[in-house]
Amino acid sequence: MKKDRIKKYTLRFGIIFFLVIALLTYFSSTIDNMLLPKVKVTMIESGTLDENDQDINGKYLVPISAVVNMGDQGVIYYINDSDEKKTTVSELSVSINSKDDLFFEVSGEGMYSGMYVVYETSKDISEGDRVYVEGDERS
Amino acid sequence: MRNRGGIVKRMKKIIKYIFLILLTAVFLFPVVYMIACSFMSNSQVVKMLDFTNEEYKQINLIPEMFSLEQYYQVFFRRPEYLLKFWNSVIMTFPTVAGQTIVSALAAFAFGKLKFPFRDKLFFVYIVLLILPLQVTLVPNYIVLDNIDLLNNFLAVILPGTFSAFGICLLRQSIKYISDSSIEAARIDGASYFRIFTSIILPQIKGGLITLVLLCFIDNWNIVEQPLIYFDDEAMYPLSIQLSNFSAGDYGIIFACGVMFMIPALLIYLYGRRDIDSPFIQVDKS
Amino acid sequence: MKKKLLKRQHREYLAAFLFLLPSLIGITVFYIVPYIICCVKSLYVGEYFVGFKNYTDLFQNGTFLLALKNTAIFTFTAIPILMVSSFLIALFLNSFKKISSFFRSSFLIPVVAPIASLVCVWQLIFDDYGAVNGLLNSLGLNTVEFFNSEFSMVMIVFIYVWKYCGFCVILFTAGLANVPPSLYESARLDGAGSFKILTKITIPMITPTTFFVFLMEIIYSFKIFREVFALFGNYPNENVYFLQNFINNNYYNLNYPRLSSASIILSLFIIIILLVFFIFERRHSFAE
Amino acid sequence: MAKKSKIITSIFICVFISITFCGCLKNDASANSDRIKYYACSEDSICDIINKYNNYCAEHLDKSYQIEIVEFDSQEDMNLKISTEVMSGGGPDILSLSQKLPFEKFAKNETLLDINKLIAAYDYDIGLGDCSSAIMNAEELDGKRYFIPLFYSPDVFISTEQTLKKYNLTSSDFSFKALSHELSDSKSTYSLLGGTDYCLNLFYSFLDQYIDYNSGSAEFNTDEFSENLDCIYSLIKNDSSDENIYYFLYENINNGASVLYKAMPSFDSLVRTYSFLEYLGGSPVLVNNYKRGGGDDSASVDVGLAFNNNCKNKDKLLPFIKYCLSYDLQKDLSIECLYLPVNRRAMDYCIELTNYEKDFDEDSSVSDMEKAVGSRARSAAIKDYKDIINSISECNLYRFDSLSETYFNSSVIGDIVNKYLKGDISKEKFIRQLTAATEIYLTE
Repeated sequence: MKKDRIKKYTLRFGIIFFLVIALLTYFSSTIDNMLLPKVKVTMIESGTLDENDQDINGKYLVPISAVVNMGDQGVIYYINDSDEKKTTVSELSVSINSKDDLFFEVSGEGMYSGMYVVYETSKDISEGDRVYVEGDERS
Repeated sequence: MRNRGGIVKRMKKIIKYIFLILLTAVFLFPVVYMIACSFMSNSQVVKMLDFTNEEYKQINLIPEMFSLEQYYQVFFRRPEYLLKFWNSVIMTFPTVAGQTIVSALAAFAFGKLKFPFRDKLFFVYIVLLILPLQVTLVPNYIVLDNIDLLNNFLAVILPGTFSAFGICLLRQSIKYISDSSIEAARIDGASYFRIFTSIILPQIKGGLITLVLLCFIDNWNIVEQPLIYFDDEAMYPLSIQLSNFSAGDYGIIFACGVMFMIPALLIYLYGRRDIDSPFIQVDKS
Repeated sequence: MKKKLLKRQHREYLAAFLFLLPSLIGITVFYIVPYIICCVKSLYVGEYFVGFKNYTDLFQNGTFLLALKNTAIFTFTAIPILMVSSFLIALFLNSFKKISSFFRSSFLIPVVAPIASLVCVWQLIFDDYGAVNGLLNSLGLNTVEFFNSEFSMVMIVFIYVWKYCGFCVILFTAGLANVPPSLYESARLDGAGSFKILTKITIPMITPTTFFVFLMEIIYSFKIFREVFALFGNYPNENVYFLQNFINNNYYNLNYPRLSSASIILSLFIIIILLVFFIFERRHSFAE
Repeated sequence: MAKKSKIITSIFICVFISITFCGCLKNDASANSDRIKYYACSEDSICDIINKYNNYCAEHLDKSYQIEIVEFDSQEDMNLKISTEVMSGGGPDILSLSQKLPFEKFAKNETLLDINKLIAAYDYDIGLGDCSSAIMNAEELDGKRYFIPLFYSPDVFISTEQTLKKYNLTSSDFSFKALSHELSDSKSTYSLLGGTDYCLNLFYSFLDQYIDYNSGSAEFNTDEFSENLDCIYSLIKNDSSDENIYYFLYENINNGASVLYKAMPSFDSLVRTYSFLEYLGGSPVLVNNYKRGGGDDSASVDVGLAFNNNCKNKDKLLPFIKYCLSYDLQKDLSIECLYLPVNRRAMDYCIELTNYEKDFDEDSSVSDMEKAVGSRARSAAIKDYKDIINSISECNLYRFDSLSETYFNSSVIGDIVNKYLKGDISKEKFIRQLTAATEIYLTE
């Protein structure tokens, strides 16, 4: 009878609907993180490339892949852990003093040693994006 | 001569059908418009809901760029909405179940059994049913505080279960059941409970489904009680999240609404045949 | 024989009482005791017993009288309109011989839709720059300020009727179906016009349903305030400042004496309406 | 038989209701933790005071006097929780005036604790004597004291004679009406107060003067109001200060780009502004906020306390109030957060503290010219500020900077004012809606 067919379909659709929602909720944080750009970070220290320059404060050694190089200016992305629930990335423009095959020596306003800088990312990131830090060895 | 009468009759029929379609359109339009908006892109919705610019809003059902972006955002990128959806489920399903059982029992007593003060007690029930929420909101907080039920789901479930709404609804449908069948069963020596389960329940299926639907809708859109009785934000149902949408989330308000509507729609579709005839004496089929 | 009859009656009381027990416990704890607490607290200001001073202050309070007036206007316009429109629609639906159940069920959809998203739709339609005003302007009429003039009451009544008409139509259809068709044939035989049939047979026969629909409409006339709060906020303009706005704002003013006395007055307002209708229904069902 | 069973059931129902009734009320009086509580949704100065007080308690008094701070993550949740608990007999014992509650309406309904009664009951001196009597008496309402102001700021702005002369005004006969006539003729672009939300606060303080909360009446329908409304409206309308740039740069005040400037209330910041303006060749002067009928000066409470009447252990509040008004707390906090203390000794201490050796031209040495400018500015500032402070006779409950977030201004007349300032509604409609909303709010 037509009446029972509709009942059967709605019952089945209802069960599927709630199952799908349950699965989505269960995997929601994993899905969410999977869709986020995956980044690798490293901690930077203050230091300088040429040995005889003693004044090292304000100058930091940053791996080459971490700096978007635009002539003598560059841009680095660092993790700001202001909001403990979500790890977000912020942009910082720096001036590049010197370079060797491994590191850049950069100085910029607002940099501090112990900063986590992104040196590899699966998708391109911009200011304030949420990211998923791979192999997160941060404290 | 006859076919001229036929033509006039057919014209009347057509006009009636047009008027019917028009009427249905008026009733369905906002909901259809809401569903249409849920397929629009995020930017279009934000532009639409922004009332600061001066030009008039055109109602366009066709989205500029059909996109499932809103649904994608709601289902995949907002884990907290899904958790809140389950808060709503945890709060609503026990309430609906509880209210149906309690109301069926009480309605049977009010409907068919005679006892002293029956009508006066029923009048008290109706008054308590119609009391608006604000009257008993703060004293209820005191009572719940003393039973220290605050900040757990029972604080919303219990008042919902014992609401008098179901009793009035089911008493109305029980009244249409003929007394003869009950007399016969009582003469055979059946206990009241057996009478209740075997005779009453099957005949008021329509009333029960209507009660389930209305009670579900009422508790699904609940806002005041959780806000006051729960302390931490994680226990709030989705209805509160829907009602105070910060500007940031405007884009997905329609998709969230549609997702929020599906359970109620399912219950309605499931019991559609019975809802249409909640109080019919003659049982269908 | 009398003793056996008594014994049976006694058993019936016991059974009825057992059936009622769960709901009685719940109603007492969550509804009757709070109502009594509210009554007691409305006689106090802080710790001092002041008797009916709260109530006399209330009736000298201009805002309370405004709120009472608005609530009365809303109740005495929205409920009859909903009653008449749903009855007419039910009759209209009944006049169709064969009607697909899609139309009948489409009236119940508004109740199912969630409030928050519908509020957005209403804002889009009724705002000063909404669709309705767009239409009015294209016809040359000046814009109607739905959110700041007497028309806001019209808007709320429309939303109320639009939302709960479906359910009342279902109830009326059920009521109409209970009228035995034999009455219609006999009336049509002695040449009664369709209007006479309507007034003489249909309306008297469905009075029990009418009372139940009236009961439902009062309940929903208080549930509509979720939409009013969502659309107008805590301080709407003076045409739609209802008793529940008054109670809710006193909630934030931490003025519990005034809040509880206003709530008691609101519940008395309801009880009077109910008593009138209860007596009317009782007298009518005897006559039937 | 039937009659008997009727009586039985009715008796049973009454007994049943009364049992649950006393059951619910019995343990209503169970005192939960007997420590005083304060609800906070963000780290405000009251939390600093409470932390300092808790350390003070640890040393001098015993631990049971310490105050417990309950954290909330949003203002709305906190306010809802406060209203529910206060009305059901509990609630936080200490309330801060910066919490978004309608404090001006609490006087009538016994929700707040009358401090005078408490002092008389426990015969405890909380040190009102050595606080500035003008501010303390302004908060007293026919013998009852519900609010304790801790830090306040006079409603004044800083400008220079040169800037005022540019709009041919002088500091002595300055009035916003005259200023608006001048500004509307000169058609020059100007920034009135250096920030758009300062203008909004000015508009709210202008409206506030026409509302009398004690008598519950508002005079918006007088033509005096509508005439002044036009002046203030035109002042704010063609104020061209950029949304997010604050013109506190001293050059802007000196060359008249920004007409007035609201400095932080402490002496130190006032002297600093005075000395910079003096250095740039201006002669700084203090100008009163808009005053209806040009009455004498008024101030507004920056940090204030109110107390819940349901407080279970009222005697523990008195040491806390005494500590808040004590010399060393007022001294530390007013230096830390640039407040103006209520305690007279603390205020004198802040006055001496203001040094005047400023290195204006950053040549890392203070020349005698700079020293002379500094000392001249310091004495002028102290003289002007003291005159204003001693002539204060009225004290508003809410800070000038957060006037747009008070309960009344934001939820009752918030969107009416925004629509009017944006030009969406006409003046008559604005006055009509404003009167209606205020009428409802005051008599509610």
